[in-house]
Amino acid sequence: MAIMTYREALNRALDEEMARDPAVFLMGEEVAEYDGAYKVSKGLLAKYGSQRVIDTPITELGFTGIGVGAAQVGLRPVIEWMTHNFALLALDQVVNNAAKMRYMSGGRFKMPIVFRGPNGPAEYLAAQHSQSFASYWAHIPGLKVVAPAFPADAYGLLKSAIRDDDPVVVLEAEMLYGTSGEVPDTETLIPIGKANILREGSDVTLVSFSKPVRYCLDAAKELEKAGISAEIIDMRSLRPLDMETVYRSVEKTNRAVVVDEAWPVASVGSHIAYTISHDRFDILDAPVELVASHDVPMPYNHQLELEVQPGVKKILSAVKRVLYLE
Amino acid sequence: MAIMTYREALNRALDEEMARDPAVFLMGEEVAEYDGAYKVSKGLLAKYGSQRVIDTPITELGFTGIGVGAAQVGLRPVIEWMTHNFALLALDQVVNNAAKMRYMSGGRFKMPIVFRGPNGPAEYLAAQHSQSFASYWAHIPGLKVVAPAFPADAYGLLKSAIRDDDPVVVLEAEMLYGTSGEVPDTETLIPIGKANILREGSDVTLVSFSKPVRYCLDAAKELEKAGISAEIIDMRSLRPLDMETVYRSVEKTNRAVVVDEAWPVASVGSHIAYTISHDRFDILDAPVELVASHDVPMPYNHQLELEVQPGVKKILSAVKRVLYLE
Amino acid sequence: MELSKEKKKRLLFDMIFIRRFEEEAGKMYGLRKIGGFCHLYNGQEAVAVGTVAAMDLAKDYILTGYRDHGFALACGMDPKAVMAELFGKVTGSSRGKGGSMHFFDEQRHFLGGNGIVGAQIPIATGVAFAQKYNKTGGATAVFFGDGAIHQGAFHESLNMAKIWNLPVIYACENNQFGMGTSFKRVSSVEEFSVMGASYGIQGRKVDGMDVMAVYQAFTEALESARNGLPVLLDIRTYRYKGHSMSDPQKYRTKEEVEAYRQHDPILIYQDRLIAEKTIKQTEVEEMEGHIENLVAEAVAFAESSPEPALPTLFEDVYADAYPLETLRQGGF
Amino acid sequence: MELSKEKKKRLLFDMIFIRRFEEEAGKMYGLRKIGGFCHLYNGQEAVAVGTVAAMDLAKDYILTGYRDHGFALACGMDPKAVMAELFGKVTGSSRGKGGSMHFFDEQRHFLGGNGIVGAQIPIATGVAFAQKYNKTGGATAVFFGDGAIHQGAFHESLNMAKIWNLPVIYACENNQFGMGTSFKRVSSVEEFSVMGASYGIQGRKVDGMDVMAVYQAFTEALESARNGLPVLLDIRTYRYKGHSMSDPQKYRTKEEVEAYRQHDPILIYQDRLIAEKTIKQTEVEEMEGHIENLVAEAVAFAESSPEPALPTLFEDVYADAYPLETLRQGGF
Ligand SMILES: Cc1ncc(C[n+]2csc(CCOP(=O)(O)OP(=O)(O)O)c2C)c(N)n1
Ligand SMILES: Cc1ncc(C[n+]2csc(CCOP(=O)(O)OP(=O)(O)O)c2C)c(N)n1
Ligand SMILES: [Mg+2]
Ligand SMILES: [Mg+2]
Repeated sequence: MAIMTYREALNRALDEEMARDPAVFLMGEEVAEYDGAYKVSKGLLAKYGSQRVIDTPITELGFTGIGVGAAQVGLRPVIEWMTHNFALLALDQVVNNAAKMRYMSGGRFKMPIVFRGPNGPAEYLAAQHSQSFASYWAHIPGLKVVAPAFPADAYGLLKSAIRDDDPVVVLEAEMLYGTSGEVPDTETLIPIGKANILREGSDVTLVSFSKPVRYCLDAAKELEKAGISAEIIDMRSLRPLDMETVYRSVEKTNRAVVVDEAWPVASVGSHIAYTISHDRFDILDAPVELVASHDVPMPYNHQLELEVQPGVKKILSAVKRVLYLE
Repeated sequence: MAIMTYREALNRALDEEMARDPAVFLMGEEVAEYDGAYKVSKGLLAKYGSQRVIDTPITELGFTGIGVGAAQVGLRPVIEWMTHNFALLALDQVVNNAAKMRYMSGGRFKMPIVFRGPNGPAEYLAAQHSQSFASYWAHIPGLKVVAPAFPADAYGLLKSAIRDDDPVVVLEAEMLYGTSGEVPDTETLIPIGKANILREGSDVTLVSFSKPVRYCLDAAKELEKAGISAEIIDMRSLRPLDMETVYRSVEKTNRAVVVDEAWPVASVGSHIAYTISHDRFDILDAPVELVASHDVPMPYNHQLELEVQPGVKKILSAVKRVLYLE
Repeated sequence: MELSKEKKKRLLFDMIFIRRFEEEAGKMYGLRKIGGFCHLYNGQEAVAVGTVAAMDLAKDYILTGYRDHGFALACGMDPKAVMAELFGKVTGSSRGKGGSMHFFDEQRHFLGGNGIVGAQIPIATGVAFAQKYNKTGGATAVFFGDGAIHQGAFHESLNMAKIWNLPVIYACENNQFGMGTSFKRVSSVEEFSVMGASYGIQGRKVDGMDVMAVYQAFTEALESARNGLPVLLDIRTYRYKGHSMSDPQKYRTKEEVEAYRQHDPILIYQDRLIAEKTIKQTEVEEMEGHIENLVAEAVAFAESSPEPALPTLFEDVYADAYPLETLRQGGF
Repeated sequence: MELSKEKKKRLLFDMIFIRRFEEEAGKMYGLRKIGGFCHLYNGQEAVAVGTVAAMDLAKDYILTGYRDHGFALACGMDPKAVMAELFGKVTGSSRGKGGSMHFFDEQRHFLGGNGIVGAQIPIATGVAFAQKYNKTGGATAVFFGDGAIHQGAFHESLNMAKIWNLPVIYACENNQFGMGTSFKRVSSVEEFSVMGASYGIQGRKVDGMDVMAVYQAFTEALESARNGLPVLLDIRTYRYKGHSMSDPQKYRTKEEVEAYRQHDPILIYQDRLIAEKTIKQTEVEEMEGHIENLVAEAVAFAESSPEPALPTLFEDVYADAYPLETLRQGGF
């Protein structure tokens, strides 16, 4: 097992898939000569040339649509959005074309395209640059959505996404690019739609994805000190949602806390929390708690922006609530 | 009380507000010379002239942004999207500018703008033209969102929206434009953020908004025949959500069914269902049921499209589930 | 570039066929066999037919907006499957899921059929990107209305097409109205061909009521596109019918429509072929008879085809075994 | 149109001030007093200063992108509030909520400060719409980069500005790079001024390193805009610093930057004023001393200002009494 960063793991996935399949190409702003705004595509231009690693003008709608067209005739585009914040400009092409092409043509077309880029609250970036749009993608039938929290998952899910014949949106966590972890030396795909039990426990189930998964791990350590055993489930995929894995855990713990760094209303977090509440109604010993960001745009000030987001303290307090310790 | 259509009620609201305040103007595709694609603006050009009722080119992003700018310097634009399906092209201006302008300027600007147009499944229009984007707007702090189901609410909420100093998204139900109902003869505003108890009942609470509210009413009649008394709450506003009214009802019925014609994942419906599950955990006698559309793009075929959406049959079956009759 | 006699006749056949098909579609709409938006092509036949005549659909591709019946048929889609799609039948080209705005035929290189005004422009640019990527030698023609040209997608696409030398033809099918709006009311220029200059792209105005003019312009445009020089065409045409089926058409006079009908692309071309003795009046009548049968056959096929079974609504969402149960909601 | 001596000196003052302010901002960023994206204006001072000199901010408005420090200061925003905003303090111009990309001052008619490339273009068009609506006689100038001009928002806006005769100046602040991308690599034309022709709008290239040239061009553009004829300007300038603070700048040589620094807008203008005896060297030195104090004052103010209290995060979301409790999540 090699230790590598989340960024390097994504880079390796891109590299391997481009080497494997000449139909795979990477397109986006600054992906080529600049090696990527977040350096995820480092070295790929040098290796694969400007036919396959393509710098675009700043035209999110346009180059996203170009990806859709290229996929419609059989290429396997990887479209990088510099961040998901800017993907709002391209949303129509994803929601109304990529996601629906197969359906509205009665199954005539595959849509093997990947849309990827950093998502979620970052640091000191304020309202327009620090947001999670997980729910926007997860809401849409026809899309698949993944949100890895660790290098191995980033690597394995991006590879699966590129090989998938459906459009896959990859939510990379901007704050995790520099974090390290083990990644298998041999090629290893992570299936889309399978959650991962990060930690076994018996008292409460913590369900999360992307960056806040890390806070759950930290919270679990704190809880252990207090004699509370937390099971942690990293959803990894947001569409489809692997609720079976969550249910099995809740059947054991009878309590759940869902952590999502997006805004609470109509979020993936509140959806998961509802689904547990509904499908395991009879065995829940406490209401499912949701720890989301406060329902406000992101402020620039660092203390405020930290306060807005889920963190260890809020998770601990939610766990105490489901255990009736508070 | 006059009987008028939903369309006429919206028209009256626009008319009265334009008469009252010269800062109010209406802009969008076909709103002027064509009297509106759905005739909501009928007669307004004739009455207020082309300075205040303005046909735009087909440029959703552009004219929505124009509205944002005009609102930033004190006008009160009403931006009509021919349908919410096309609003995806304009989403960035709403989410990243209209909704955040006040916050990221530290309160320097009001943003008195209304975005409105038909939303939700229609008939025979297929995947790109028959969708509900309620959750996209409800997810965003800084916006207010209303979704009237009756002429009186359409009238009163649109008037409130126009007078509001925050950006308000109005979800008009495409299929309801032609439906009729009573509207007060004298000027009557409906406050944003207040749900409406449409029907009192004691056995189950039905919570919905927009078009499916009508199915709830029909379902309640059926249920009455079976001796089941359903209380119906029309949310009317999706942001803020008046959960207190819902809770009071559930405290009485101990059972709830939420009906939302959008896709289920990360929807307003699943959010409401979660919130009830959480906040009234102790008094619920059954899991809160969600009746949403199937999680698929909308097909053109009429039988299929009806099958995709919530309807009386599905509501009845959900009610039976919460009453353990099935 | 002179066409063979047979091909010339074929163009006439195709135009008359499209016209008759659309008339029948309008009738079927009136009978409520077809629902929703239905954007007829009457008046614009020379555009689709002249274009396809110039293209090589073994390698070239065509995309358009929701007013797609004419192109679908010109590309050679089976009229039975097209009519069945309008009827929402499972035998339709999109299994009854697409309807009027969403015709597709991957084998005949007709890629839709798009309901979002302007959305096909970047998509087509991507198809051309793939053609260059794979060095197929093919080119892509994308059609969009005079209403669509103001969308940002147009601007973004043409710039990229030029910097990457993509084999693409941007064809504005300028029928002079976007719904009820005369293009002059919402356009800052009267000739869209001038917009090419913003991208170093050749712009050209084409008479879209003359099928041969369209054919000629497209032949030249294709040569340019195949050499990596994208082209912008402003093709002037006219739609006879309302925008969709429920359009009172107060934005124009009956006289205006009548005047255009005097320059009907089919009549003009037919007269020319007769005058130059390419075809005889009797042959035209034969043709019309044949077309009558084809259209009747299409309607009969659509009529007698079954509705899609309800469970098909869960098909075609994903390519693979997506957990189907999760697609069902609300106690199916 | 010849400026008074005082005004000429003022322009020099403003340019030096912006330069010094930015140097200090860069230093404070290095000290981690400022975080996130911080796009400095060094090299482009003549654009903001020349523009504001031509405008009448009693009735005119200015909008720009995230590279907004120069315009904020040129418009007369309080440098203390600007620096405090960079520090994220509650005394900042946006109460610490906006940061570097989101300066605003409604009284000085500076409307931001926008982080989404190109988003300010339609917004500014809407401001101009309001000016016309209210017959204020004012005009709006919107600035965007060479990277932003390819966004669809540009295309949509210019068309509407022209058809409605809005008083707006579209000013491309062409510093030749969008992040690491030379504008030549992503632009199908070398001169953006030609793009005006697509909208029947006058396009013009301006030397953005010469404050007087900017002033002149803007004076003329304003006259046109006030008469309902929008204008497009391609203002050539250069940024000395990296795109934001963490840019290795491999996309250009040190020599290239050095060459531009030889044509520094401040030095050129200062030399000219000294040569024409508008100002004396000693006066310049006095100016610099004064500026030094102002910048130090701004830093001291920012430094000593308090952080916003945590509950302020719930403020400024809505204008009225929104049910505050619903904004809190996860056991605050
Ligand atoms: C993005 C978007 N906005 C609005 C519409 C509604 N709409 C459908 S067709 C149309 C007019 C388009 O006119 P034009 O491009 O000239 O095409 P034509 O109908 O004349 O063929 C409009 C506004 C849409 N489908 N998509
Ligand atoms: C819509 C959008 N896409 C991408 C970005 C990321 N981004 C920020 S600045 C920038 C480059 C812009 O260059 P230019 O317009 O030339 O302005 P300059 O920085 O040179 O002033 C990019 C790509 C963004 N902020 N918004
Ligand atoms: Mg048209
Ligand atoms: Mg630049």
